[in-house]
Amino acid sequence: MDRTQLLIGVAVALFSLGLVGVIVRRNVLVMLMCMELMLNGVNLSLVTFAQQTGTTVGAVLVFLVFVVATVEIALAIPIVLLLVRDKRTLDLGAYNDLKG
Amino acid sequence: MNANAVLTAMLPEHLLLLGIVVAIGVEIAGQGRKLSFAVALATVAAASIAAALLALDGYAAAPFAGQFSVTPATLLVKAMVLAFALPVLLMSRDDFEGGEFAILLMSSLYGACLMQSADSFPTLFLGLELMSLPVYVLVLLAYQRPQSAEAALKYLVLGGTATAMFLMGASLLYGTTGSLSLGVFARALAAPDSLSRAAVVLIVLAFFLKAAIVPFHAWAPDAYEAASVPVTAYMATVVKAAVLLAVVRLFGGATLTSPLLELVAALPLLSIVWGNLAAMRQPSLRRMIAYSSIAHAGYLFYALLGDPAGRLQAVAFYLLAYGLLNLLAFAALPAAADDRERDRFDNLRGLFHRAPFAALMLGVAMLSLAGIPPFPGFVAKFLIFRNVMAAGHTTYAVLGLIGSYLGIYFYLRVIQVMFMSPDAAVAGSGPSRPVAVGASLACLAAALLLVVFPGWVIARM
Amino acid sequence: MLTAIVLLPLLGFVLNGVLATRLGGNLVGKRFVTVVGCGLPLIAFALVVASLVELRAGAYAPLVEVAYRWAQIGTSPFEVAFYFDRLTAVMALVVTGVGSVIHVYSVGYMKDDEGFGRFFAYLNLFLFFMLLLVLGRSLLVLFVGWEGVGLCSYLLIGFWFGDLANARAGKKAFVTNRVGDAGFLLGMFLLHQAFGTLDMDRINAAFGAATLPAVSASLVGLLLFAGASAKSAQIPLHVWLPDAMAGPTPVSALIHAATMVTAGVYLVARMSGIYLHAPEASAVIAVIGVATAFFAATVAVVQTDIKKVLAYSTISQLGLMFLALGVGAYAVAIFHVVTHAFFKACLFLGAGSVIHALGGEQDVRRMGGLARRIPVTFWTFTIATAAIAGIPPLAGFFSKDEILWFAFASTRGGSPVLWAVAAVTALLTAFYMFRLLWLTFLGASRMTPEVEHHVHESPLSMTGVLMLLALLSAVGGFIAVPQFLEAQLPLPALHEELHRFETPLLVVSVAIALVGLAAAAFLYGSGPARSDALRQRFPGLHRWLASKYFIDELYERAVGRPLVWVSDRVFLRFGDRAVLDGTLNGAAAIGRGSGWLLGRVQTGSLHVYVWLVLVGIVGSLLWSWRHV
Amino acid sequence: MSDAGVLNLVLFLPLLGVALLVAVPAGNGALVRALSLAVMVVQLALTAWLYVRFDSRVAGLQFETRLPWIAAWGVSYQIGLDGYNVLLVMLTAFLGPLVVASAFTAITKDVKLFYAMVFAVQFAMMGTFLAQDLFLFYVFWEAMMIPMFFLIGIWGGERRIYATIKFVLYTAFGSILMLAAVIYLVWSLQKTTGIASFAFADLVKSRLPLDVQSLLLAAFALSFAIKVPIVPLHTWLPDAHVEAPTAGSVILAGVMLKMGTYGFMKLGFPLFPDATHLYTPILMTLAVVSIVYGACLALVQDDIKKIIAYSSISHLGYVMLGLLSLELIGIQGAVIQMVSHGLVAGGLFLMVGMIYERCHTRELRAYGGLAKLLPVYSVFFMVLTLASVGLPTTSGFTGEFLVLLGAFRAAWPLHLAGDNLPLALTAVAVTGVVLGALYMLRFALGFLYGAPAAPHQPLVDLGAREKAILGVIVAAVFALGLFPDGPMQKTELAAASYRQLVSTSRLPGSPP
Repeated sequence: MDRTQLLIGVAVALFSLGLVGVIVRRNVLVMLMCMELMLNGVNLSLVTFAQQTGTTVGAVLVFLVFVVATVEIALAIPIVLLLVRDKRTLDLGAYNDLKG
Repeated sequence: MNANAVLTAMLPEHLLLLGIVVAIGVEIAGQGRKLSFAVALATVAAASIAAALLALDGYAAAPFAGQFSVTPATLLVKAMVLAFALPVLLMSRDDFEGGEFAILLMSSLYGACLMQSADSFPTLFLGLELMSLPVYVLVLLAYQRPQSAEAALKYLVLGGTATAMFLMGASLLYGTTGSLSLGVFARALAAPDSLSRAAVVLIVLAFFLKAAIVPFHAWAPDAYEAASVPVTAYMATVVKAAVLLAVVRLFGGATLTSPLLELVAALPLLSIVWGNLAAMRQPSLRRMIAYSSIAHAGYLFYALLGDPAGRLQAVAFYLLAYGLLNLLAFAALPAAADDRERDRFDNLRGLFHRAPFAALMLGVAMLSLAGIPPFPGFVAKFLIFRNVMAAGHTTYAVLGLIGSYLGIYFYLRVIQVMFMSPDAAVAGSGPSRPVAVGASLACLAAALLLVVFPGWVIARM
Repeated sequence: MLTAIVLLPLLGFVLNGVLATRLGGNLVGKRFVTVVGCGLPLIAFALVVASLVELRAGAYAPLVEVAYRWAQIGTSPFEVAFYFDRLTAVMALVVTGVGSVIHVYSVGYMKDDEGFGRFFAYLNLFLFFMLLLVLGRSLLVLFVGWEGVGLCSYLLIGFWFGDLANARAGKKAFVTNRVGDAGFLLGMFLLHQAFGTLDMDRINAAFGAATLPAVSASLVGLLLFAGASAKSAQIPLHVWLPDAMAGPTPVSALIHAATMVTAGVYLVARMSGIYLHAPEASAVIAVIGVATAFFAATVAVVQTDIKKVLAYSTISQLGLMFLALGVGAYAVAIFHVVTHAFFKACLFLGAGSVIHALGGEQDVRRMGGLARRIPVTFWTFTIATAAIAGIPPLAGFFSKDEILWFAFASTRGGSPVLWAVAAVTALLTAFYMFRLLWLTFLGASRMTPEVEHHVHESPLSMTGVLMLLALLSAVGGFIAVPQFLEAQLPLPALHEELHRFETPLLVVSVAIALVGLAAAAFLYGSGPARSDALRQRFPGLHRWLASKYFIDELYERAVGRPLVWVSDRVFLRFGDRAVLDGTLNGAAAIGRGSGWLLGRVQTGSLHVYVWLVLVGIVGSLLWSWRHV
Repeated sequence: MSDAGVLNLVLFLPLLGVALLVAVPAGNGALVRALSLAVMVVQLALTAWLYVRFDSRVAGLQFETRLPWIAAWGVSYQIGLDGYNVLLVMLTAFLGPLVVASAFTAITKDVKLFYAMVFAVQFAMMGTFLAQDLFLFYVFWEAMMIPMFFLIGIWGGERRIYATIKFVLYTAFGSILMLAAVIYLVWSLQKTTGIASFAFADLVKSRLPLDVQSLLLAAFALSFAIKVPIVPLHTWLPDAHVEAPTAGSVILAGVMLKMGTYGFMKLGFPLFPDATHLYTPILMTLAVVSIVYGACLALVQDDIKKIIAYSSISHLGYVMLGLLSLELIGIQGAVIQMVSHGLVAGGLFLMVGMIYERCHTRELRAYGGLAKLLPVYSVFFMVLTLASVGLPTTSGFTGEFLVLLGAFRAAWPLHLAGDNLPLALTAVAVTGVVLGALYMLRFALGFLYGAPAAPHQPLVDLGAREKAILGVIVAAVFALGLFPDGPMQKTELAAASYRQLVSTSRLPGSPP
């Protein structure tokens, strides 16, 4: 099992971990971190492939991903603040006024 | 690449950018919403017209080879998407104080336009995010309601997941082909190896999520309900249109084959049924429209089953009919003191006697969304299922039609509420909204055009 | 001219129907109604006579007159054409003649009725349809008249619809006739299928042709007879006629004695071309005829309602006519139609006069001793009774005797058995008619005082008619109808070896009449004692007869109730509501239920949403790797 | 103006009427009513003019208009008169003014919307009959549903919501499968022959294997059978009729039910002849079952509207029987029976509406002796009842007689050839004549006769307007009963072509 496959394995693992984390964790902030984790998995795979195929475009995409990830968090935090102000908790389970 | 091409090819985008800058300036100058609203309106109109003119001019160019290119078709599509934004702006006039709505809307539109011209995954990704991120905020903008934050969060988390899936798929494709141009996707469709299969699936599912296909639909009802009416209209029309058109561009000339074929047939079919059934018991128009939009997303993805030649035409025409009538419905929705109560069916009871015009408009919209002739929704549905059947997928077509039958009831229920139920005790309807009414009339006029000259419109797509 | 004959009564109907009823706001008075209502039928009668003269002038070549083309479909035309030959002439004369005089009678009988105009409108309408029936060239036209007279009978039976029973009787008559008509229709279809035409002369000719048509004559004959038996109240479709007596008495005389009920006889005689080649059908007709005759006669013996007695006697006489038809003596049947029209009309109108005199009383047990009070009615009634009983030389004697003779000796299915039953029937006829005479007019009065006080002879317009009809009943037998019709409806050949019985049988039938008379005289001549004794002697038999063999009850139990039960319980409650609507509502419920279920999935918890996403991803990936 | 132009005008006049109504200031009911009546009368006049000009010796379309609509698929706006639709168009136009006039006093709520909806449904029905292009036909066919949904749902009785939803969902289910069939049919036509067209004239050129024909016919037949309706697809009808306002019932019974049989005659059977032969035994059985079943159910109803509703099921069974007989007489009879039922059932519903306006109940038990209370009303009622019973000289007789005669003429040779089913079915159908008399006279008995009884006495007898409405209908009933030749000449060629189309096989490889 060579390095590439290993790295890809790690990347996929990170991605899956993030996804599962989003599901299992009840704390909003942790959940947001898990989202970032998914993106990081993506980044890892991108750089790996870039390095393997010897092209740069993948690496370029990585930077875009950084930006987007940052923006997402930048958006997420105020939203969470609003929610916490309203619900007085970080527990996701409490945020279910909308249903049906 | 020459500057001239960059200027003309990206003219709509440039105009939007200009508008954004001006609007921000106006905000800084504290000139209040009136002006920024006017700016946004002018900008979007200008951009739309520009795109349309270029399209009719038959303009085609690729200023950034392999990243961004325009053809008459894409320009026309942009014109349509931008045009959808106009009624949204018009109806927003009475709902938002600040100019931030206009700015966010325009930046989101920028993303939507970018997607239509993307030739590579990075560009597509940029467009996708540029479009989505402002929408999260737009949802949040209905801040007179605590729920909007919750909805924004749900939308954001799931949207983020979609982004991650999309990127993962892209990176896997990149790994297998060493390229990030859109063309590789179409080629990967036929590839037998598990890695490219996974890549393709992840990308498709990401778009499923953005378009709210079961089981990736769960964000839609909450987001649609908690957002304020114009934003809901925006999500239901512009966002959906941009995503679907991007998908068509992504699939390009590739014909679907098993196992992806079943995937693209089964999940949309599921969401047709699911959406239509779940919509039956919804208490408010926005939430019902959310489920109906889930079902409509199903019809739209069905178009991918058809042969590549007709896809864009089918999807574009369907979106035109669907978008126009959705906007018509939202624009006609009478105002009320409380945004939350505004579209609850309890308050719409006997609407015909309070606001006959609004009731009739909503009625037309509902019948068209139900796909009942002579309204445009019917021709659109006919076009899609005709293509599906022509591609030989008779069974899927029949199943889809039966699924669409399930949808008739809840649209009629709205009419029943407005026309046939005892009047609701509503404390004086809100202020009259000439602008929104104008918007709805414009949509109606366009819809009538579709009814009388469907052939003419189809021929131009 | 034929068209005019038919249209005149229609004109009368329209005039009276519009001007003299609430429809037109009662514009005109009784005088106008009388003039129009009686005048037009009389003109029609005159025209019939004129046509007869014309017919004779033309050496009895049938007159044909095409009114218009009803329809032309492909190669098969449907024309409304009129046809006038000897048979038509006889029938038309009876219809317009007897019809007219009954119109005249009605003027007096109905003069105090609020529905005076309506009544004459209906009567004229009836004449119109009856003439259509008689003059029609094609079975289609005949059928139009056929159903039309049924309608008029329906309307006139229920004329006094204030009492629901009358309306019910009308409905019963109409529906029963419809049953027969169903058979009639099938017969017509079969004929049209075989010959492509419904013109009766053509059909008869086709059957007369050297090569017999493919269609089975017996089948057609039986199907047509189904219609005839309903119209002429033969077993098993006789049930409507007794109830039909609910109508005004002139109606009973005109429709339910003289004309409409004989339409069946006319039909069979008219289609004799078919029956000549349908021995089986003829046999059936003969048997049903004689059976009906006997059955009705037995029932008539114990009836106490003066009109019911006459009704059953009518059924019985019609039975005899069908017996004649069955044995191929068509001309004789028609002969009996004519004489029967005379004396039965006279009897009914006489009964009407009695009822009129007694202010509506119809039960013979509350009559008696009327002879001196209303002599004209009495004498005319007596003559008619004698006529029907077959006392020579009155009308009934000739026609009935000929029927008996042919039933005995005809080579077309005549047999001593038929004769015997018919003879017994004749005996019963004589008996119950004289019984009726005694109970009504002779013996001591059993009337309540106030009724007795009001008894009065009817006006001249009624008694005049009675006398005219009595005269006809007396001498009608000398009208040589069979000889007149011979050329068209030849009498059947006779068994040579039976010729010697002709005179003995003649004597026997005279004797029968006298025996009947004697028996009636013996039982009812001196008070009710003997008859009551007889009734106590055979209570079961009496009950059996009095309740008409329980046939109405049988039909009610066997057909009426089951039909309603099945329609209500099986079709409506089970089929429509339970199964069909049940399925629909069930499906709707499932739809709503699943909608609710899907709503439950949307718990509002982000975890669940992401779960869905995960499931979607994993599932899709697995699916996509299926063929790898 | 050319005749074709007049025909277009006839079709679009109702829309014009809607436009006019919108212009009328709200609350001016009188003007709305007058205007609506005027428009309908004009439409009738124009239709009558075309009816007279219609040349019965010309086979095929007359006064045709054909414009490309969705050129890409070969969809065109094509309308015209032919033997198939001429009588039904005439019937539709004829009932229009009567429907409008009948609602003058009955409808007081949302008057403008009401007449707009009546116009809309009139437009859709006209279009359905006139359309000569399958796409156009389907558009009108479906569109018809919507105004009816409003008519029942807004101005209906207590259970109107249930009834109207049931009506729409029921009919829509049929249509959705029909839509699938339409798409498939046209596509396969294009694939096999290269003709991209929805025109009826082109569709009959299609060559389809038997199994495909069967499926397509099944889809079409379901949709049509629901509209007819044929047992067991009829349960929407009683509810719809009972809950609908008078005008709605009249439109429904008068014209809309004919859509189904017309569809069978114009499309269903001619498009798929081989499948038709395959299905004939089943369809014929169902038709006869409808005759008897409807009659039996009419026999036990207490709601006077339901009696007429179920009688409609019975009467339309005759139409199906006639169409399936493939015997010229039977087909002609079926056409006449369609028109006749339109007149008679329409008239009866109008009369029920009139009595309902006076007494506000439809319970048969509540009435009695109306012949005393409302003599004029009773006369009209009796005439229509007898027409429904099929008494000679009325239109009902013409229809039933010819249908049964045709069915028998078709069945007898088969019987001789050993196939007894058609003959047996015809015989059973003939018993419908008896049942018809039974239930209608039971109705009349309880309604007109007996001791006078009615809620809301004293009753006023018919006024001039009502007399005029009924007088016209009765006149038409007798005209069709006594002089059916004229109308039948106009349909003769169509009937012949229908028979010819259905009796020629159209499997792949069969000669064009």
